[in-house]
Amino acid sequence: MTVIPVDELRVADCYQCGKCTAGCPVAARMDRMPNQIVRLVQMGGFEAAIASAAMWECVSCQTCTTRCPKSVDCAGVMDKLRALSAERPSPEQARHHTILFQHAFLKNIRRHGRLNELELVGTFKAAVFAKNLEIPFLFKDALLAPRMLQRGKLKLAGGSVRDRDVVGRIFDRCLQSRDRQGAV
Amino acid sequence: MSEPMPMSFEPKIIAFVCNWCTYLGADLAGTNRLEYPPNVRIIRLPCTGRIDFNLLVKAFEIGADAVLVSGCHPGDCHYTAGNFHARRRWMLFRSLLETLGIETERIHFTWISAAEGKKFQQVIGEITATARAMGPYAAYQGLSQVQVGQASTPAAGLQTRQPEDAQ
Amino acid sequence: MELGYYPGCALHGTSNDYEDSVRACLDALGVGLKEVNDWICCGATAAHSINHKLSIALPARNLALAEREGFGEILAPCPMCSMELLKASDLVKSDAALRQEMGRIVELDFEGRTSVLNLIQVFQKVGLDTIKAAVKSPLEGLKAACYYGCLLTRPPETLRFDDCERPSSMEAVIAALGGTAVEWNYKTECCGAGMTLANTDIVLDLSHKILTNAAAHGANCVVVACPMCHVNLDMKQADIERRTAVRHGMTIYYLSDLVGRALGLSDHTLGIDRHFVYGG
Amino acid sequence: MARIGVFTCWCGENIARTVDVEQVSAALGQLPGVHCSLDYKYMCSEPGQSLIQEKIKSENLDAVVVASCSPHMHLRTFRKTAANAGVNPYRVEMANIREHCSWVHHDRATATTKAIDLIRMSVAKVRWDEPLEPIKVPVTRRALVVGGGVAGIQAALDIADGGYEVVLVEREPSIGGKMAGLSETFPTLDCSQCILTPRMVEVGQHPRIKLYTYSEVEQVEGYLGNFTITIRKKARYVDTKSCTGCGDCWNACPIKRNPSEFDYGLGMRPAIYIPFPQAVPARPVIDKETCTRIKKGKGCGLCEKKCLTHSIHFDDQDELVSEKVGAVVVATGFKLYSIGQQQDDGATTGYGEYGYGKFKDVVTSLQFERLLSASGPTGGRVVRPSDGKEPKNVVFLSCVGSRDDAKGLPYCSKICCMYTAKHAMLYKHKVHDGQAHVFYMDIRAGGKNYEEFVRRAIEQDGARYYRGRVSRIYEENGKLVVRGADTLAGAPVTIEADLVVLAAAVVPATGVRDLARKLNVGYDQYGFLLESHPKLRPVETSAAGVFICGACQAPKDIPEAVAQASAAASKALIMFGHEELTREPEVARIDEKNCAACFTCVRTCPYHAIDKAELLTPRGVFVKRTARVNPGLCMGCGTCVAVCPSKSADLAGFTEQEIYAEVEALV
Repeated sequence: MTVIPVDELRVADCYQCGKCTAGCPVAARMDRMPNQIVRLVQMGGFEAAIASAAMWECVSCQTCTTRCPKSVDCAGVMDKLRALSAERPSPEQARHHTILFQHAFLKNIRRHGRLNELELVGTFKAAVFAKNLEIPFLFKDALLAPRMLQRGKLKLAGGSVRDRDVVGRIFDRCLQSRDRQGAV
Repeated sequence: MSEPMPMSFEPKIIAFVCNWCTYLGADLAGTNRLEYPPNVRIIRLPCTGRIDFNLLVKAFEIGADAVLVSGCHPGDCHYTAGNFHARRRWMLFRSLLETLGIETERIHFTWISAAEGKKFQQVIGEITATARAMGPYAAYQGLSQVQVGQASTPAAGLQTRQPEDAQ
Repeated sequence: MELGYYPGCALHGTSNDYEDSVRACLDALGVGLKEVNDWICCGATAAHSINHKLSIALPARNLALAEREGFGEILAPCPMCSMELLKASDLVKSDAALRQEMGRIVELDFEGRTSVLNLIQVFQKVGLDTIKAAVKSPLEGLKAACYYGCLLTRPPETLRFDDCERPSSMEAVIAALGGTAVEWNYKTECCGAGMTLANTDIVLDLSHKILTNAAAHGANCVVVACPMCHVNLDMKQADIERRTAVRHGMTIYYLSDLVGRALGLSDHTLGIDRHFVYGG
Repeated sequence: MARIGVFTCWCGENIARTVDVEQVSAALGQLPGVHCSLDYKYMCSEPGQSLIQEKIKSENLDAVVVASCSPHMHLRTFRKTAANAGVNPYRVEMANIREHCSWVHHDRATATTKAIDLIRMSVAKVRWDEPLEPIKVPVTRRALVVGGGVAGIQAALDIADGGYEVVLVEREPSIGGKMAGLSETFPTLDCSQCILTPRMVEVGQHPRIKLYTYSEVEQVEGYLGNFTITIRKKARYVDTKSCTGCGDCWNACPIKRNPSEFDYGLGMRPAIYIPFPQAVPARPVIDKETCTRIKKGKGCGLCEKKCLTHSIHFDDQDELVSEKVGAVVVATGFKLYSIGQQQDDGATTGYGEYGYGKFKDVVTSLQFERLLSASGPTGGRVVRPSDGKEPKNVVFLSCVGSRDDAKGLPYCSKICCMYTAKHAMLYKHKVHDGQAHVFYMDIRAGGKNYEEFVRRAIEQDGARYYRGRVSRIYEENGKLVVRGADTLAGAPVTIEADLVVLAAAVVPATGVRDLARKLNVGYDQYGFLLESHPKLRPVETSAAGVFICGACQAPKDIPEAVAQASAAASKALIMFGHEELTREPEVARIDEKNCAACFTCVRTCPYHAIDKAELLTPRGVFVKRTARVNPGLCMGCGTCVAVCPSKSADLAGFTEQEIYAEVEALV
């Protein structure tokens, strides 16, 4: 059974008042409410929690954590769940835009040390297309790009770090515990 | 009286406890049948604030290997502040005891409430273990005899810890 | 006054207008910025979503670099960056073992001596009275809705900045510039932040609400101190219109834009003319 | 040489199973001074006790050691036993060979050895035990009651009706407390004032109650049975004796618009005012902060001109009066946690997200009581403070500040669930087409007819209960947008409300900590006063002769507060039932000839029981200065003994001699 370290998130203290759900800007879009996710984790129902798509809707705005009367780090729980599922992407989650984006993002900074946005957009859209064959999505921001270029807001070659290899090494050291380096 | 020296060393521990928290904590340990080493002898005082630290010196004189001072938790003192007075005086007293050559590591301070039978059990367990590890407190053993003008032989010192001695 | 400067990826990319604005107006205030040499990305949401250790290591590397260059304080105009930097700095300060581990991982030992400032804090350091005195053209007629979003104040125990429920530090700056700040309700609501590309619909809905509320309370512009907020509120207005059939036409300023303007700098210098919604 | 008897108890099998009691009593028989050493199955039983008494007589013993259970269990018992047989009860010691020995060890040999050690210690001590006599202190049969809320009123009336004088001190201009401001009371919905005001009038007219309103306890001296209380009568600027309460003055006052304390700022009052029509005493007071005449020292004075009885004196000053009492009842009550503002203790400001103090139509539960009350600023019409419109949707939030470690207090305020149900109900009764919404975490309705009452609010008056907290409240075009959650349905809930009522947490009244310090009464981290035993001594405190009742001890509803008040009163009455009081004689004493008069003990004594005094010859010639213990005040903690550099202080029952003997017994 999956176990994620949740002590420092104080999940055990949750008494289900629902203030996290009440304040969540995207709760309405979630298949399970934040308080329900915390409850699942509290009772060890990690599988069910990861199976939910709630964490992919979460915008990490920290409102839940900030207002929690028991100082439960609800946003932290969402992070943990994302991290966990990132380690073993199920087909559905692999197709999830957010995770595709985040992997593309990390790949990108791993390569350059800093973000190369144009390349990010490219890789990300390609990934989404490959996984989901969403043609419209592919061109969603296509209209945006030229206007960005014309405003000098897109650099075709992003600046990158001189000592670039160090970034790669940092990544390896952090991920070595995990066998999911492929993911990034 | 002429007992052979025992193989295993059993430390003698004297506990000065307050009547309202730690003594009741020890009672609770009893009611809950929480077993702990039999080395401790409890002296009941109204409050740890009552403890004159010469008492500790005395305890070592008569052959104690470790001493426990335990009262109510901060803020819970039956007499509002006695436990703090004890703590504060202990700070001043420590150095004095050290100059007296007393190994202050042999003196333990804790706070045990009337509800903490379990904690009492643990504390006594730990203190006994440390005392065993530290070995007999030769430096002060049998001093009392010396004062009453007797020869202080190691045996005399050790005998104070022999059960038969009582009879 | 000279400060260390951690621009972060956004300011070197899409939000280069923010960087120009920050540099220009701080220069005008006599605050020199020295870029942290060879800084790397802070990892943003992606890192702490996917690997906890990485989410500490990336900012830790930057803290180490800054410390090596002897910066006591660094400005991170992007709240995401400053939050990540602060979080990492708190962690390594409180946990020596972790600090050593991080030293090993990022190949640079450090104490965590460098403290991190956001843009508003820099203005506060300069002093609002000083700024007030330096104002050349007061911002009359400006009705600003100050928008803090999430990461300027949340999580409070990490940011330790302003009141996370009723923040007022930007309003104070606006007042110093002779403008007025409107009372409104979405100061600290989220705009969708990192979801800009991944989950565009969320962003459009949330940003739409924010712009609507600002307008409803009589604001003629929204002031931000965050590149992501700016992207979502400014760049996405066309998409919002396409999705909701509401045209907001709301100008979105960086706080530094307005300070710069009041100090008499041109829109071009401040990069304001590069905003998507630009009424001049 | 003492003649000691040692009595070892088997406690059935409890001791005998692990301790060889015969061996023990045999061993102790050997000790010098021990004239008889016996063991018996049950020492505490009737035959056991008479066995002790027989031996005391036959062996003519003058000291007794009982080796059995904890002294907390039976020391009293055996002291009585010995006393009845002519042994001074304070020459009885117990060795705890059950809780501290037979129950915690299994090896019979070691347990037996330890038992012997423990009893030897007691024998060594009892040898030195001095005969002691209980201390007798005279008692002033007169009580002070602090706080004139429903609890204070009840306590005062009970004691007075019991035949003793009562001094009732109330900080506000009138008695009545929080209850006087309530609309109707759960679960019966009888009108709060209708049931309280008659009691208030009784207090005002009672021949044995001396009422000090607009006054505070300044200083407390003395001890159990003999307190001297200094009371500060704050300048009222009105002579309550000559004043008839006609009202000409407050009608004349031009400074009309000051927020009324009684209406929690929802209503206005003049600078000279009575808090509410049924006030007791029905006499006005001048608020010196707002009265122009008092502020400037000249001008206005319209009230003075209008007053036919010349009862208004602008030069009035605070006055200190002193009262002697034997017992004190503290009934200082509660106040609400101040939402979104600094608390008394400087703690959390809490709940910026609810916009209290920013949005006029977000009110506290006590403010809502005033909106519901027939005597309230709106005459009982429920309206929005902002625009006077009738609210059609009212949202009630429970647990605002309660059960919230992060922003408020971890404890449950206990009364909110009930009064919130009442609010929802009363609102529905007044606004028939209105809808009440309640956000709650749990409904705590333990109490006679309480659960039924809550159900009525839901089933008959259609209050909508959502199980969840609210995250944020903000104003949007005249409505209050309430963002909450329904955790049972598993969905966020947004309600556009016209009025929001916050059930703020119950916290102790301002200044209670200072009062507690004056009285040597303990208090917890929140400022609630500490009872000396949560179950068996619920209204007594660590300070002898000081009793507590009502919400100053913990959040409480009216029935509980009243019951506790009567309990406190009865404790005072029990004291007054005696000519003099006896106290345990185990108190400190000073060897006054030896005392170096450094007065360290005076400074360290937690009960201020040691005074600086002068040692005089029988002829009254000054010999030297010395510390002197007041046995009436001393609680016997012994701190003075430990701090005394000249070893002049000692503690009866635990003397240096006795304790050292105990230790030395372990050689």
